[in-house]
Amino acid sequence: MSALTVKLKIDNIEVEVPEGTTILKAARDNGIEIPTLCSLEGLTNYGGCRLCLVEVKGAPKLFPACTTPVSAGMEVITNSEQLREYRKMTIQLLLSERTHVCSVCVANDHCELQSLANKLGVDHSIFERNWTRKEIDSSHDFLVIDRNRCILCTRCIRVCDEIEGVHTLDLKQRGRKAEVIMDLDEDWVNSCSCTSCRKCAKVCPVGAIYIEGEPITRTKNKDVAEFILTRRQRK
Amino acid sequence: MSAQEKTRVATIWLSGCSGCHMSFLDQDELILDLAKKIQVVYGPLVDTKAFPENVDVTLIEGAVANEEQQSLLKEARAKTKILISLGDCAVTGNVPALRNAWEDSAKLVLERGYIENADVNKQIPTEVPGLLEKVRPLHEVVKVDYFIPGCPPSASVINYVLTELLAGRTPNMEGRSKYG
Amino acid sequence: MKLADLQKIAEQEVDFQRAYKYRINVCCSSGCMPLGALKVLEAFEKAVKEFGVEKECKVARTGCPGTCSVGPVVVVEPGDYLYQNVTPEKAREIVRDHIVLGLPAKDLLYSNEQFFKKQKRLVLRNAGKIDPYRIQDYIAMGGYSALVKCLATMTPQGVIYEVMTSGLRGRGGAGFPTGQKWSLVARAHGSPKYIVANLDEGDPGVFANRTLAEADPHAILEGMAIAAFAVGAEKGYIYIRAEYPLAIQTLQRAITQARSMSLLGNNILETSFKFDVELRLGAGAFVAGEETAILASVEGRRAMPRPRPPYPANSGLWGKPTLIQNVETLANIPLIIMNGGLWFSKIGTPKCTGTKCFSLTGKVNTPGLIEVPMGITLREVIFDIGGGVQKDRKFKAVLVGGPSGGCIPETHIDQPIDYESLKNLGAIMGSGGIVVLDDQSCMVDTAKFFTEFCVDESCGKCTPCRVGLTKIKGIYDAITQGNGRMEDITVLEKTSVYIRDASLCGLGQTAPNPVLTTLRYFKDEYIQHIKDKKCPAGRCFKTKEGEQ
Amino acid sequence: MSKEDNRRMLLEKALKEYDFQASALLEILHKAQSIYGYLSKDLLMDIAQSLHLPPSTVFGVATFYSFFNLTKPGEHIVTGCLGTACYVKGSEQIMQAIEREFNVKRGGTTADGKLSLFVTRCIGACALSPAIIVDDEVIGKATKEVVIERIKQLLGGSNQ
Repeated sequence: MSALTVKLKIDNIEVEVPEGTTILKAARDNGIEIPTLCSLEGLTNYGGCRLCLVEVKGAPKLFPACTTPVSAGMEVITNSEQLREYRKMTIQLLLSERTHVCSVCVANDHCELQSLANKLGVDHSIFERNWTRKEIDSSHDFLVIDRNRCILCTRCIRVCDEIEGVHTLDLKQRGRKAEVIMDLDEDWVNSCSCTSCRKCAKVCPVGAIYIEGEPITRTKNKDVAEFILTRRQRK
Repeated sequence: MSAQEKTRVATIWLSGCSGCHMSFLDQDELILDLAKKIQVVYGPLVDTKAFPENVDVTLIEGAVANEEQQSLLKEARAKTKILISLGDCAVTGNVPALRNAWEDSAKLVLERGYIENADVNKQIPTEVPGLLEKVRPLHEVVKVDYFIPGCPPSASVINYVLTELLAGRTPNMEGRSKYG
Repeated sequence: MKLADLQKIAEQEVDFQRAYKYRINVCCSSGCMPLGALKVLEAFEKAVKEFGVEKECKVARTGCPGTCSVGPVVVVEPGDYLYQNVTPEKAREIVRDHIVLGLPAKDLLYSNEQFFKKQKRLVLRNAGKIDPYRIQDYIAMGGYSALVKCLATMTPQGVIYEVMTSGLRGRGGAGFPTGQKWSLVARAHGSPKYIVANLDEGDPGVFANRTLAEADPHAILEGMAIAAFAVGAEKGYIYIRAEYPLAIQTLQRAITQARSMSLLGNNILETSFKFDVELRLGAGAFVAGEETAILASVEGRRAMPRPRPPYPANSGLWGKPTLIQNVETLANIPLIIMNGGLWFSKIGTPKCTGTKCFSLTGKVNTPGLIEVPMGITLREVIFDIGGGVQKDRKFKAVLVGGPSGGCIPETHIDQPIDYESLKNLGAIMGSGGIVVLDDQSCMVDTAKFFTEFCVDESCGKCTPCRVGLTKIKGIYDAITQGNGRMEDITVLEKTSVYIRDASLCGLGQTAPNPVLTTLRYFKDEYIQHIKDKKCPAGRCFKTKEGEQ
Repeated sequence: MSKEDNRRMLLEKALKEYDFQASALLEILHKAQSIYGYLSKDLLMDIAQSLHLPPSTVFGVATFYSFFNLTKPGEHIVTGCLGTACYVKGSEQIMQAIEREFNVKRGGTTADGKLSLFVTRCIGACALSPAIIVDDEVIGKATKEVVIERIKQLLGGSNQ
């Protein structure tokens, strides 16, 4: 493809990327890491978690790197003092929204939220934790959802709709009451549309959806969406 | 170095599994260096009965779950220069705080422990410290200066934090803290 | 229908109306209906017959003149005599004294002259004067002639030029220049193009758009049609709250009438211009007023905003260029076309032209719907138009801009109202809610109330708004129950600034305004709550059961 | 024709009016709620199939908007406005009084199914604040005495 390219600066490094590329991709392709949670290569971008917020010189507001396309001459800052502070706040809020206890979580050591907390130096939360007690749905043969650990990134919903193509999963309610549901808020075993494809468990960044009896190292393969999408497009 | 010149360190074990203390002891040969610079003046590792005055550093493991722990924590805060939350229970509440998800959890826990699951003598004891309605991490009760998360925190991180503090530097937890 | 036909209708209607010496306008909008407006209307119709004056006195069902606190209200023309608290019995009296004897019933007249003196009614030009169910009434007042002017004598670029010259800015809150927006949509690639008129007035305490739709629906439709002509759109949606049944019904009738007179549909006024309008009902979600959320809702989805870019002007409904405009903005358009952008630009202030409708409520003597020129001060609005604080209590603060507005203390109410000065004070224009608080209101409780509102209305998509606001609410609960800590003030500040900067959409970005402004202007009250466990207004620290 | 058939026909008519377009989901839900009184799971599944939408999407939309009821409401419905103007004028106190008097929580229905109590954020009757809606009748400048009296009248009426 002979697509047009754009020149811009990310953290003072001059980069050149195809037109329409997102800031996130432009940065990653040039070895600049921006933390993300809801974004996943191969799925449409959501822009919800706000971890990938970056500064653009001359703009009064912050932009999510995952959804904002680059433009010529743009000067992006990905790692200012303020951004680091805001990312810590975001992680603290997610950690204190529901019951996140790493030591007893199935995803311990394989959790993106946990690893980001560690990486960003979130050594405690200024917010009082909200200890939730939502029913765990283990009715399915091997898929389990523990909504106490869900961070509402909607990766599972998007992979179910965009890659598997059944849209079993969606969100119910809104705001802090929002939950991931199957069909008409059924127990998983009663979902008429679920194909038990396991993709939701594979893309879940935390321990909210997992596979009973399977080692977590095998389940948490978040490249699955990109892999399948690439295969499909090649076809 | 005489005992007077050594940094006075205390450790406290609140609601936790003692794993953090184990990890503290697990510093291998590094603890020998540390031992030259510090004197442990209070804690499960030593015999002192009352929390002493003029403590330089206090490491506290565990969450605050009952009245006795709450008052000990407050006392320690008042008598310590630098107070450190050691481990996930102290930093987040962790497993001991899981009961917070229930309303009236103190009562439920006691009933579960002393009545439902007891074989004989089913009664809730009265001579032990009363449980708090909510189990809290330390910093929700007193001001905490440094946090070392982990379940348990690794010996090397504990050593890093203490070494930095002894050298008069501020530890940087970015990339070092580790929940779970 | 052609231009000549329109003029003929207007002339006929004017003649028809001139045949009457008097006209009694009975407000039948949502404000007066619960107070028995329909019975009053009936009573007037009966009374004019009883006194045999039905040939010289027309009784009309109209929209709202704005004085909702003293409804049912009735206006007798000529002379604009406004009667307040009219009952069926009083209706008979009014007909007897005013119409038959020619002596206005003085003791029944509305007393606050100030209420109208400082107002300037452009958007609400016809409110309370015409029958919203009759398109002829609107045409007789010059309605749809602006559309005719556009189609007959102007190019789309010419229309946009006039709107740009007028300096009109979006009345939905942020104040984006309307002309600029139109030109973006006009230049955007893709077809068909859409228009969405925003009537999802979700701000509690605001009812300007509803009043407009109930009183003068065709002004909205005409504005939409002109906008469609300017940007090249073929289809428009009016997104309206389901909580406004009367406005929905009024608009639906208006659309049907406009279609039947070929003012909407294919070949409008016998030109090749085609444009049609459909209603879309909201369903109780404040966030749906946000411009990307409204698109999701019109498409039948959860009203969750999405990041911009892409902007709706390029990629809106079903990915097509879409113009989203508040109905108040649209209702200004016919006037700008008829009188020229230059005329409009001289009203208000140079940077902030025109007028703004405000819903004036709370502890003020004469609440109601008002329209004032931009640049008027809050003091004039509260003390002149609103007649001051109820029961002569002490003024404490005024909340401007709805649940995500700001609490402004007395020291700052002499600033002229425009988008920028309100922003500097920590408030927003929002959809124009002004709530007056007296010394019985607790500022901590007020900020808590708004935070609760935003927590309930957050869509849940982004972390700062969904979780951050919930945490702020938790801190308020602690403070108002006597469990506050001094550190809480810092956490409130820090978290609010973070939510403002990091949230995805306008709801989250403005939701901390009440927190930040009360912390800025009323910090003492927070300290009193935390340190002394005292609420100066006596609203907090109550047990669940007891009221006092 | 039974009542049930009649309702389904009305819904079918609405579906046809909107040409079975997925984008008309909100309109259809409004229609369905006005025909059936509330949105049962069966009804939502029916709508999902008619509009060719995933059931989870329909459920997600129906629960996102607070206007839709997924449970059967009581015979009489009281809705309190907790908009700013009404709150400032004390509607919260009236709501609490209703909750106490009739032993019902907001969002819920009394045990006998006679009375449901809902909350709305502004009906735009701010100049009449506080406003409480009792079965489609807006009581403006309400006091708890007047409202409770009115509800008692209604409840008494339905017994006879």
